[in-house]
Amino acid sequence: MTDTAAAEVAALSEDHRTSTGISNEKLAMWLFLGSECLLFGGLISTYMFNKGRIGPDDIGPDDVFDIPFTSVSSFVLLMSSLTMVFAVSSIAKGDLRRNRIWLAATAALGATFVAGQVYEFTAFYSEGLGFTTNLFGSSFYALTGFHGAHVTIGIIMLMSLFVMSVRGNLSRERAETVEIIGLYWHFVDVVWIVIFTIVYLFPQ
Amino acid sequence: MTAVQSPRIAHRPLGVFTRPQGSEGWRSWLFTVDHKRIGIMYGAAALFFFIVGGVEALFIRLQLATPNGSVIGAGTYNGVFTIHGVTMVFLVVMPMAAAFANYLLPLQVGARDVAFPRLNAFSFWCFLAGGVLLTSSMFIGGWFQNVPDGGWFNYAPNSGVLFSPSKGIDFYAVGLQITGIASLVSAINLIATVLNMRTKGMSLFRMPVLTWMLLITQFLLLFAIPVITVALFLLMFDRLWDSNFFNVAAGADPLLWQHLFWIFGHPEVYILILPAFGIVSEIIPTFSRKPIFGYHFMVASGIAIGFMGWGVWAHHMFTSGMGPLSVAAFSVSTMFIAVPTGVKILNWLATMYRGRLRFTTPMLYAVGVVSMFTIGGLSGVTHAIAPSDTQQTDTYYIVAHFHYVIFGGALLGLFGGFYFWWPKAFGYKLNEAWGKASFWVMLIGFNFTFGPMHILGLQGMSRRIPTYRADEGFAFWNMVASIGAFVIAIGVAMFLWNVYASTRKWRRAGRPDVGPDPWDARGLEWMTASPTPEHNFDSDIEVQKLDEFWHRKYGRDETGRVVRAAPTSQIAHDGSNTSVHLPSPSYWPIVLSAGILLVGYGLIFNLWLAAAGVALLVGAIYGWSLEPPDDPDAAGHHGDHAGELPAADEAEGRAGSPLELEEAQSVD
Amino acid sequence: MSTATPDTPNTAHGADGHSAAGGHAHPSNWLYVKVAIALALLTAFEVFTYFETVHGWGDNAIIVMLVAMMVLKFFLVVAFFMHLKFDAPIFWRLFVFGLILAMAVYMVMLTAFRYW
Amino acid sequence: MSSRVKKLAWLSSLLVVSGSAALIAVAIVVDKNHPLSTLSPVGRQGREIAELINPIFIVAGVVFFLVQGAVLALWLRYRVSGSDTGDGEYGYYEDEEFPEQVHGNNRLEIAWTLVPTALLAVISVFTLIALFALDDVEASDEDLVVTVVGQQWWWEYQYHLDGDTTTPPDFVTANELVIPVGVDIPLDIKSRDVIHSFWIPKLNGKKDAVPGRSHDWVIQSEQTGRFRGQCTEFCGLSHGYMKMVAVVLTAEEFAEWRDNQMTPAEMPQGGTAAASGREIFAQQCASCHVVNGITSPADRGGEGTEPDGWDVYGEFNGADAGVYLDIDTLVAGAAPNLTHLMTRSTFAGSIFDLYLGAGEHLGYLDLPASGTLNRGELEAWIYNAPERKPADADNFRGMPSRTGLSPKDIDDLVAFLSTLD
Ligand code: HEA
Ligand code: HEA
Ligand code: HEC
Ligand code: CUA
Ligand SMILES: [Cu+2]
Repeated sequence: MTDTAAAEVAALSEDHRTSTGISNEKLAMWLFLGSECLLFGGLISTYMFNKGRIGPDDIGPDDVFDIPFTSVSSFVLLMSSLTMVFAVSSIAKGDLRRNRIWLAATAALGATFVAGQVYEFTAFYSEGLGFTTNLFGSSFYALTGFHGAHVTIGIIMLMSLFVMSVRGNLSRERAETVEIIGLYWHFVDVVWIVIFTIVYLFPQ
Repeated sequence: MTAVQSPRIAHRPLGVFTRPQGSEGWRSWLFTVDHKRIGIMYGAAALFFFIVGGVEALFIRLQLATPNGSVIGAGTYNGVFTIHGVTMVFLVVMPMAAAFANYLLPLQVGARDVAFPRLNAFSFWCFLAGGVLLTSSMFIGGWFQNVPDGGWFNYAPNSGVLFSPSKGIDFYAVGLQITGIASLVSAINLIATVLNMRTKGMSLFRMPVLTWMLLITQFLLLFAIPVITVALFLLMFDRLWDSNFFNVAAGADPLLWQHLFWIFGHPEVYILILPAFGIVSEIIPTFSRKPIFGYHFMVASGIAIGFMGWGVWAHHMFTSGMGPLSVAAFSVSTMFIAVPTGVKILNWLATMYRGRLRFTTPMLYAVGVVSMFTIGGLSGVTHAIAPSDTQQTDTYYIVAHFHYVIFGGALLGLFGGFYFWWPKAFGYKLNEAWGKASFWVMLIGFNFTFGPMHILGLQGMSRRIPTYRADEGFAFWNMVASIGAFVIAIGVAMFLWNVYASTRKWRRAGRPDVGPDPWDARGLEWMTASPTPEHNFDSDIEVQKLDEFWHRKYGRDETGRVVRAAPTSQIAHDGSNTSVHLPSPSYWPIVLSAGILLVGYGLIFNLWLAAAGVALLVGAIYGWSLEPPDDPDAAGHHGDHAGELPAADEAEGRAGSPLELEEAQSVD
Repeated sequence: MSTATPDTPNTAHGADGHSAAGGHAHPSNWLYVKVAIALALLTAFEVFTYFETVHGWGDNAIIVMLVAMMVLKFFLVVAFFMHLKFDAPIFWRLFVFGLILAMAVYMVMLTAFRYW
Repeated sequence: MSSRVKKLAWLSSLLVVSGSAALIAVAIVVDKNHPLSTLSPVGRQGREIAELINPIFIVAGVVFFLVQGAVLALWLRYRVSGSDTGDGEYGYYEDEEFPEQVHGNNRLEIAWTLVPTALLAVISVFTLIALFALDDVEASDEDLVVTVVGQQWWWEYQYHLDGDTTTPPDFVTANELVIPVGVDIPLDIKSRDVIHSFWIPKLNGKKDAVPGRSHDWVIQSEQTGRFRGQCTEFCGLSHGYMKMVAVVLTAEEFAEWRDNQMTPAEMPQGGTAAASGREIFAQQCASCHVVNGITSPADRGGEGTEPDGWDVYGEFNGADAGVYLDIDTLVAGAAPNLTHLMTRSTFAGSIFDLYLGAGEHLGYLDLPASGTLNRGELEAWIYNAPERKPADADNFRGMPSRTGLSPKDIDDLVAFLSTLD
């Protein structure tokens, strides 16, 4: 099973100290992600519930959304998941140089996404949709803002990994750390898959 | 306690970040990562807040003792019952349960510590930060000027700035988020502990019922906390940054808050009760000299309660205008929660049946729970009948219900736990005579306080009213209830006196030798010295049965009678093995929590303060991650794991298979 | 809760360092790329439906399609990129439990609001 | 324990339990002097609820006695003495007899899962039947629908005699809801600010008044009389002081009352105290209070055109979202309509009696004659309302103080208010 990355990661994260053979850290991350489902679920439902509760003349989704633009940034985030997988599989193979490249690429793609979001927010704002404008505005910014904050935290973690790698503190034995942060990163991506469909693509 | 040597500390180039070494005195508490000390601190803090919340309750009762009461004004009264509810729920029962979870979970599964000791310390300090913030709302900016005053469920839109312009609700929103972080982190930590840190052979179905109930509680927290976090965030955004989530003029529907709150709120009540159920399930078998009746059903009913608890929340909203179909669905789903709960009650009774019952103080409390909780549970079922709940909701009948389940259930159970595990934690028993006396005083006072509230409620007394008219006919029972409350206070004071006097006694006379197992009990925690040595167990225990410790003590003779197999002193560890490597203390959990506290005050008062808090917080995270990784939660350094157990031998080491379960059942 | 508290002993595995996955095939980088391509195509198609609305598809049909694609994307990422397909089943159970609980609870909430 | 002692213990505990149960029963049955009691309903809905819950109380009582009895019995039967281990005795229990080690019994477990389940299934059937029955409005010859509006901290009733709540009401009154006996009166419950809850315990359960929403509810009374109520959803500072009364009249009395409510107030004659009171009222009070026929919409300084202040609470976004809060509308008309103040028996959220000596007087129309005006309380209220009832008048919640008024001004005002019958 040395031929494939996942197996290696799995083998590395094999933890003989625990009663399940699963490392505490990875278990903790999955527990956290399970919990996050309810956090984002709550925000998404709030958005769904509120988006239509605006006056006929109020500024609404149709007035501001720029689907092509958001599609591109969604695509960017989606692809960052691919680079993240590569980062994980390269460190599992002990290829620190590649690992660094992929980490940086992932962080860069994430940053692109966040930049796109910042741009989107300012564009919406200049079109008259602020956080306080109406229920759609409040719910939209709260949901996407929360997501953006998650991405930002992910970027910071990726960059810390990068720095660790540069300073020589990252090794094959620590592949699991990269994997765990990868899990977080993919989760954030997955949340965006849902947000993108429900918030942007659903017929208004 | 003796300092434990930490033989091998990796000193990094960044010398600032060395960890505090096995220190003495107060510093050893501030920086500790030992789950037992953290548990004790949780317990102490919860007791402190219990007195705070109890004194608040006494003011409620003083004000309501007579018609047209004028002890405190309406505004203050609103603040008092709100902070009373918030304190009791979030700062008393939850942390008291956390105290037992922290202290006992690792012991009961035979581990050296929790999965993430530093995170554990962080949970405690973060909880304390939230508690300090909430409690300080009573005096910041004047006595009761900025106290939350929207009730503990704080319905929108009354919680908006427009209707609640003081800072009170900000304290509520921020404070509960901070305690929420604490609960979430500790839930993850404790789940990982139970799933991952079990000793050899400790399969899930060999875990004590308490471990199970605490595990279920942690799962409830894991999934319920984010829901209230969402609600609190929306509230905070509305209040601090003018968003519209609960702004009716902008088209918002205030019922959104109610749904989010109670989606959290109902699982929350099971978060409050399940730990007590677990404690009762430990105490009753011990003092009945019988194993728990229907172990698997006890576990399964706990799981069922945890599940069903998610599908009933809107029984708090029967009058909110949801529509008859929703009302019907939630009404019926709520009723059936009585089934798994009833299974528990009946199993406890069956455990006592034909037992040799010894009514020690812990046993009194446990039986008190069985009896009192049933009363509260039955009134709960009458609330579930939606049409009649429209008569009951927001009256003292509800107040009676939830004090019976919370005080008569959760709190009595937790107090029983204090008496039961006190010798384990401190090496001496609390005085039994005082313990029994205080139990009876509490129990009688409790029934006199909350029993009459059933009548008051059905006679139409609304809750949250600062006073009532003389001609409404509420005077008599209110006076009885108020006297009862002071009787409870005497009972609580007797408990406190007992703690003080018992402690003083052993200080003077030297610590008595209670031995590892003063009650002749069943769980693994009794297999090590009292007080529990810092490293818990001298060597790893291999578990073969449910109630392993008991089975090591007792066997059967030829005639099938249960007889001593070996004296406890031979089985139990004496705590003499000091060579176990434990994680060193750490500065960062408390620093991180201080950062969070600053952020909290900053959000309420001044964003610059929040910025300072963020700086401290980031610094603490930085320090945390650069700290020499001589503990298990430093990723990747498995080498020096605290609870290090020898690599499990796959062939036999894996906790039991389903087959072994049956074996566990069929012993003796 | 039972899905969330797996029958851990069953995940026992050999001491040879073989992963908890047992005998499953493991993804190679090429598989990841394939998954990514699928994700990209799905996204493209999703966006396409958005503009297709103009041509008079019913809203409900579009919503159903979008949800189907969303779920597919979701599970592609979770199963492959997050290795859930290959990793210890306990992770799968924990995560899916949270996911299903969230969906159930919030959908019931929206139903109580007569949202649909 | 000897069997004698055991018997004694049994007996005494039985006595205690049944004694306290009897006491409670007596306390509940003797339900006089509890004007808010849910235990002695007089309305159809209240009665149906009681008929549903009373048997369930009995079932709960049986379970209660079974469980408590079992606890007691086990206690007395299986208790062993010597439980007081004292301090720090080690190994106390060591050579002791053990009871039989029973681990469980699947059949029993299944039984006590199934029996409660069956019991609850039966209960839930009755619950559902009652639940849907309660929503029915039984046919009546009245078309009356009353829109009930909660506001911090009093209630407004808008009477729609034609049953159409989308048009301005025929008249408006406050705090005392007057209805004819024996017929179902549909209510349309709304709020102008925060959530309140409308509750007349003797007639029916409660229903929340939620801003932005409009909730249907029905009340009915099988007897004439005055029945007290209380706002039961926490609504801020004076929640405890937000009460109300339902007054149930015979059909004829109701018709008379209704016709009186529809007539505007008469302008007092010049030169009298009432006339000068009216002048003061126009300056000091008319910015909030409406007196049909005397104050004009312009006095309110608001936008409204209807004398009762109806149109200031508009519909939201075209949907029937009910009334919603806006600080401007609060100032511009959301205070009790005083046109027929003197026909009420209480004021200010029904916390003060408007008449002394009237007791629980029922002949509503005779009220002014049957008691004397509670002048002191009314004057104190006008002079400094927030002192009499906690309020946040600076933020337009509750009535502001008018401490600038001289005693004569107040006399005049009361003289004017006395004409409003
Ligand atoms: C420890 C906390 C706790 C627990 C365990 C419970 C348990 C239950 N609660 Fe309670 N509840 C609260 C804390 C708790 N509650 C609080 C704090 C509030 C008020 C919040 C607020 O408004 O401020 C509240 C309010 C509340 C309401 C809303 C009332 C209202 O505001 O209108 C309802 C309605 O259905 C309810 C129902 C129940 C039910 C059915 C149970 C069941 O779980 C009880 C089941 C137990 C039994 C039934 C007894 C044992 C069973 C048997 C012996 C078997 C045989 C029995 C039968 C066949 C009936 N509770
Ligand atoms: C864990 C939960 C818990 C506990 C334990 C209690 C305990 C008590 N509670 Fe309550 N209570 C709630 C949770 C709890 N409460 C909640 C959630 C609400 C709803 C709030 C809301 O509506 O928003 C509520 C509301 C509530 C009300 C209704 C208020 C209203 O609606 O207007 C009342 C009224 O009597 C009351 C009374 C009491 C009393 C007398 C006690 C007593 O049991 C307290 C006993 C404790 C003591 C008496 C302390 C002992 C102190 C000493 C011994 C002092 C000595 C000190 C030194 C020497 C240092 N509580
Ligand atoms: C800023 C608005 C405002 C002004 C000005 C005002 N009131 Fe009021 N008034 C209220 C409100 C609001 C209430 C309801 C208060 C409550 O019950 O909590 C009320 C209640 C009353 C009541 C009791 C009505 C009832 O049916 O319960 C009377 C009588 C009354 N006001 C008289 C006056 C008089 C006389 C003046 C002038 C001197 C006056 N008010 C000025 C707002 C106002
Ligand atoms: Cu209005 Cu409470
Ligand atoms: Cu509940």
